[in-house]
Amino acid sequence: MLWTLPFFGTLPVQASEIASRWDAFYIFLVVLSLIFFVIVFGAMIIFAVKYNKDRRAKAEYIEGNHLLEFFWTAIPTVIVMVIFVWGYVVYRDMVQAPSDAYEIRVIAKQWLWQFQYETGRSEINKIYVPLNKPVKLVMTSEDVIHSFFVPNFRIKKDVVPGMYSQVWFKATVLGEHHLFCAEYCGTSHSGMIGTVIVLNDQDWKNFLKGREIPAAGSTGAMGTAAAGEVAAPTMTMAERGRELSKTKGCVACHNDTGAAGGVAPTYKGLYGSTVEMTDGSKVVADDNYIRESIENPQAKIVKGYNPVMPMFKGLLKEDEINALIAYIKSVK
Amino acid sequence: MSTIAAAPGTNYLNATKGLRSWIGTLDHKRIGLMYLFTILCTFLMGGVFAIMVRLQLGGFNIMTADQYNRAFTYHGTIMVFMVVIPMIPAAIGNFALPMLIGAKDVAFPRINLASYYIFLTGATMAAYTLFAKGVDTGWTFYAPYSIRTGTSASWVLMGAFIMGFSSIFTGLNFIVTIHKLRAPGLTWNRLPLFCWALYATSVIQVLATPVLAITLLLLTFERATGIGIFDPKIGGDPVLFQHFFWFYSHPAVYIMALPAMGVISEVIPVFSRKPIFGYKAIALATFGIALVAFLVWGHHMFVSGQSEFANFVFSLLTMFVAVPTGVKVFSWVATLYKGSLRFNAPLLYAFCFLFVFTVGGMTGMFLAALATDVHLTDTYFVVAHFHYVMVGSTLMGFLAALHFYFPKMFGKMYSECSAKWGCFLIFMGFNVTFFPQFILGSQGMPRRYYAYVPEFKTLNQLSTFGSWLIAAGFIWTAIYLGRALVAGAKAPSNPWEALTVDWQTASPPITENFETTPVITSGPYEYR
Amino acid sequence: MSTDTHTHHFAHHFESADHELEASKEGMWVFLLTEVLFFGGLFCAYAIFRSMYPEMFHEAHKYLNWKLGALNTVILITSSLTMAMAVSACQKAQRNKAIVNLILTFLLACGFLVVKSFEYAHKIHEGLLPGALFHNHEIVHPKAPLFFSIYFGTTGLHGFHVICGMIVILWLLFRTIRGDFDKGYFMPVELVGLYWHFVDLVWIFLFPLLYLVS
Amino acid sequence: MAHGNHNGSHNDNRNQEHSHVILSDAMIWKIGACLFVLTAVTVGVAHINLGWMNFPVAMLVAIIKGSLVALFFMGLKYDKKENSVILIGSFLFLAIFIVLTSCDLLFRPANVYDKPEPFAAAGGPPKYKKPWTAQAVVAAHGKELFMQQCVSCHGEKGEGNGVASTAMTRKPRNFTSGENWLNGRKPSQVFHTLTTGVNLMPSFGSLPAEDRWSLAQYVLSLGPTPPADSVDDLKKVGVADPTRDDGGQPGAAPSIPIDLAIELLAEDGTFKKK
Repeated sequence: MLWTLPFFGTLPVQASEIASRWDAFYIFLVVLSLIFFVIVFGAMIIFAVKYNKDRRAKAEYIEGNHLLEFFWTAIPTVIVMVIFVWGYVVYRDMVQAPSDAYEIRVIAKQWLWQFQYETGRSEINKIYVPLNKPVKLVMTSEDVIHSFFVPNFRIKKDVVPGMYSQVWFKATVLGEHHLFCAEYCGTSHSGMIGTVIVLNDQDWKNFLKGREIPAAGSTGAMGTAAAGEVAAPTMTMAERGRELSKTKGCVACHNDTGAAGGVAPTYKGLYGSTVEMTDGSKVVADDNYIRESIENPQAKIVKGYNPVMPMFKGLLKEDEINALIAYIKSVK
Repeated sequence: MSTIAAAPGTNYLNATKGLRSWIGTLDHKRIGLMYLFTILCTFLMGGVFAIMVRLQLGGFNIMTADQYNRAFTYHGTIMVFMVVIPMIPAAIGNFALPMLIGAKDVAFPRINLASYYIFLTGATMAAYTLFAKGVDTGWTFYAPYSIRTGTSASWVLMGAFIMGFSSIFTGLNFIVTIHKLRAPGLTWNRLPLFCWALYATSVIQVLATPVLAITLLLLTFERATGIGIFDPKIGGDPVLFQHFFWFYSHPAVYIMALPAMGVISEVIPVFSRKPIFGYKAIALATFGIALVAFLVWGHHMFVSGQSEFANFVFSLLTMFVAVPTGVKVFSWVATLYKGSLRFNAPLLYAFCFLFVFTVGGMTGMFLAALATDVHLTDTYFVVAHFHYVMVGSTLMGFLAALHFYFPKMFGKMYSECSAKWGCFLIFMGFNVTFFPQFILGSQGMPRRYYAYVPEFKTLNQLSTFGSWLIAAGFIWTAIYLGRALVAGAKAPSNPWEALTVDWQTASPPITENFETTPVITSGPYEYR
Repeated sequence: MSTDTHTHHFAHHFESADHELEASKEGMWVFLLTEVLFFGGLFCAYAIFRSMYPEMFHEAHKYLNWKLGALNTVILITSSLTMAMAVSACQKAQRNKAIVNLILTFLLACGFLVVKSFEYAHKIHEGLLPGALFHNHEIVHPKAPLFFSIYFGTTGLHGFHVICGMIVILWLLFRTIRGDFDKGYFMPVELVGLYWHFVDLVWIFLFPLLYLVS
Repeated sequence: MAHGNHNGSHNDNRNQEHSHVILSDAMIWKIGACLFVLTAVTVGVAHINLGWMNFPVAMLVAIIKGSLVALFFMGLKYDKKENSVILIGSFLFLAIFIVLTSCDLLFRPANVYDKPEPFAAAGGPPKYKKPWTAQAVVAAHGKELFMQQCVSCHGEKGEGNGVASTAMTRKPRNFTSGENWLNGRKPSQVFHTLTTGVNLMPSFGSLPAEDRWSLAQYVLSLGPTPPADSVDDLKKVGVADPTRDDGGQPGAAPSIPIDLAIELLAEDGTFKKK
């Protein structure tokens, strides 16, 4: 019977801490199904042979049996409760990330994965993670719903626009693992495949330092020029923010020189300062305030200015807003 | 009108002649046949798309990614909204229900006819998109993709919206029919289980379908003007759409499954010459399932960003679906015990049903349990599971019903031997097609993939091979049933020696079903 | 078939005109059940978003004119009253009274729509529109468009039901004038009555939910 | 739903001599009066502040009004019970719908809609010196990025015939021909297009500058040799000083976390730990 197949490598590699517990539960369910299936279909076959009309001209008149009915109502009820509890217990550990988990930002869009690290490094379709360290992903989408699915880790979580969903795992096997988009997202849905690359301690350290990882696999080769080169400066978040403030036309109204009398408030010394609004309320200019003022400028109007700024909600990408905020922060 | 002119040899098929006597008919049997014919056509369309999808995945590179996305969308949409949902209630149910309760017709014949034309309109609107930009949203229409897509999704949305009303009116009609038109002496405890099933189905139809209607309406407005309830860009919540959608679409699974279960509950006693085991338990379980159907939709959304609390609640509630379902399966098997089984086509299909449905049901537990669902959802495991449940139960049930009522419908017998071969082909083909998909899913192959990583090749090819067996099976069935229509032997009024009242009249029956209103004096399964 | 003027000849599969009336009424009730769930989707969205953004609902509802809402409530209740009159008049075979009340009901329905159109015109002028169409600068809450999506969704759907109701009322009026109804046969009047009262019922809930958020 | 409530034999649902209760005008007026009064109450209550009580009270009044309409105007009081069951059933299932949906939306973690604090850290190291100058490795990197980012529209060979292009009203640029490029074919101009986007093409400003340069180089390598950039051209796109490896970005000092910086310095021996 094909039902025994799950025992012979029909499940993917166990490459995360949870995988072995997951497989145990899965195989329990398979065995359970198998038993139930044998009972039901075995009985059918036996009856079919034993009681067909050639062997047995007259059927016996049986309308039911309450004891039997009670048992085959009660026993399944108990079994499904067991299944539920076991399933829930494993699930809880699958979703509750330990507090010391290393955080990586994930931005999904048609049809690629972008991974942002705290070092400012940004990777496309390749997510490098450390071995045996819990990793937490904070994920959002720029267009439609995607789903972050790593079969070898037994984890999956939808990546929803307008939401920041989380998933965590602790990788236990070095090397590359498939990353699939599991929520239909259009033309290249099946092309939205990435690679999870699990690195050992040394490689992970180097990665954080911005070195190329020789072990990064076939698609990972970046040419020789950079390999093993010591980190040198490049465009920082703040710099990108400055670029954006030009390309997105912010500079037309906002200046970073502190010169007064502009159409809109200056960036100089804005971050962290207390700003008074037209309605007299006072607000501390923190990340949230700046983000709000970019996405929905009408929400809070600074005293002495008119509500003329257009809404940038949807016009800016997630990491563009990051960059702008970093830029405004940098203008002291 | 109220008196019956029964000239010998006249029946509902030849009582009046000409196309106009059909397109304007108020006779539930003719409307049933019109549904049957229409649904067989849509089924053919859906089948062709299925074969295309399988060919692509079998390694024959026959289409582009966009064409593939359209293909599986049409396969899903057609099969769900135009085939599996109306298949048994609207086609078989329309034909059989009034006769099963000894009535002359359904309560509202005009509404019945109207609902057929509503269905036709909706189906036409959806089919129109084949010649326009097509539609590539998948049958689930998830926002915000369905809002963004440049294809002619709005047409399909409106088509499904309209077909929804057809479904509502059928349900409304059946409920009132069962309440008000039962023959003298047909008390609730004497009601055949097929009627109970159709009754429960109708209740689901009238309760759930309106929510689908408003959902699709809102989504259409979302596309047209951006009403912003589902679109995150305008402050809406895309996961809310999934709640709206599954509040209908999960119960819809039982709109598909319950009538099939009803058919099986009719067929098994008749062909094992025995009363059904635990009549009350089965009737109760039918309504149990119908009720629980409304409490579990969230199990489609365990990884969608739904709150963990909701996951807990929905997983817990989902578990209880298993109990009444189990009761039914056990009762059917127990009915065979010490019977005198006659292995005609309907019973064979009933056996196929039990096999396939059991597999489908058990794999349902994998998806109801939270942990396993996380890995398995949105993979081929789900695809295999719902094909086992929908195709397995509904299609096998439909084929059982078709072979059961064929003599009553057309007054002709089909070749038993050919029927057995057809059954064998379809059953084997079905399992060869879909069982490998359980394994593919466990290995992590996501659904709706146009191309896949090499690991999955072999099993996909096996699955594709199976799809050809199914196709062969259906072509074979079409041939021998077609032959029976023209050259089949004349059917006696009660070829299966059934006790239900629908068999106590001529085959095919007269327009008013019965010469005189029958009076029921005993239960439906008292095979003493 | 019977030709007695006081008993309408009912469809052949029913036992009696009463039997048919009972069945039709139940059919109507099942239809109204589907209507409840049809509106239900919007009520669900309302419940969800109101509990998520109570302050937004409170702010946004101030832009609705509760006086006009109350006026419409009174109008609809009155129309419900006249409809009830019309039904009982039909049952008592008082043809003229029935006609007068049906006409009143129709006129009140028109009144309802006139008031509504004033409200809509004002909202459109203010840019208080659903979702993407929203362009009003007084309301600062970014989620405010949701409220107007729900406002236009619910009232629009309800308005559509009012218009359908007016059409069938006209049809009833025509049949009453033609003298189709008598003590033995008034099923259509009763069914339309049920429908019209349902439309009133929906509004009775919409009014406090939309206009009187506190 | 309703089946339990009319378990009678069929004689209950046929031939019954069913007497119609006809509402008297007085009755209708009474009910109408109640409804008007209750409407006044609704409005009145809404304008007194009862704190959290307001909503329940308003709903209570509405329910009373509704019941009056249903019981008398709609005749449920005198009608067969199954019709009442149908109406109540509809509200019951509506309640199920709303409550279970709330179990999700009202129980989500509070931070799920809040944008997490942006990482305020440095960008990674540069992969190339002077990425705006033609270099094989840069173009190679560009090709790799192209295969990830651009093929879906511009196609494998950059002929503007990618899978996604089929659905597009305005076809993507065919890079193999040098004809009529909207923003010109200088590297800086292509870089600019990548940064800002054009027509249906989104902005790729989210990519690091050097990735955009790499893409520009690869894309141009597909067609005839492009015109060269002047210093001013490069200035326009933010390369202040083309002679410097990093383009002489103002304030190009590393702003990476201090501990990491120290570690780096230690690694390449700039300062020795004693």
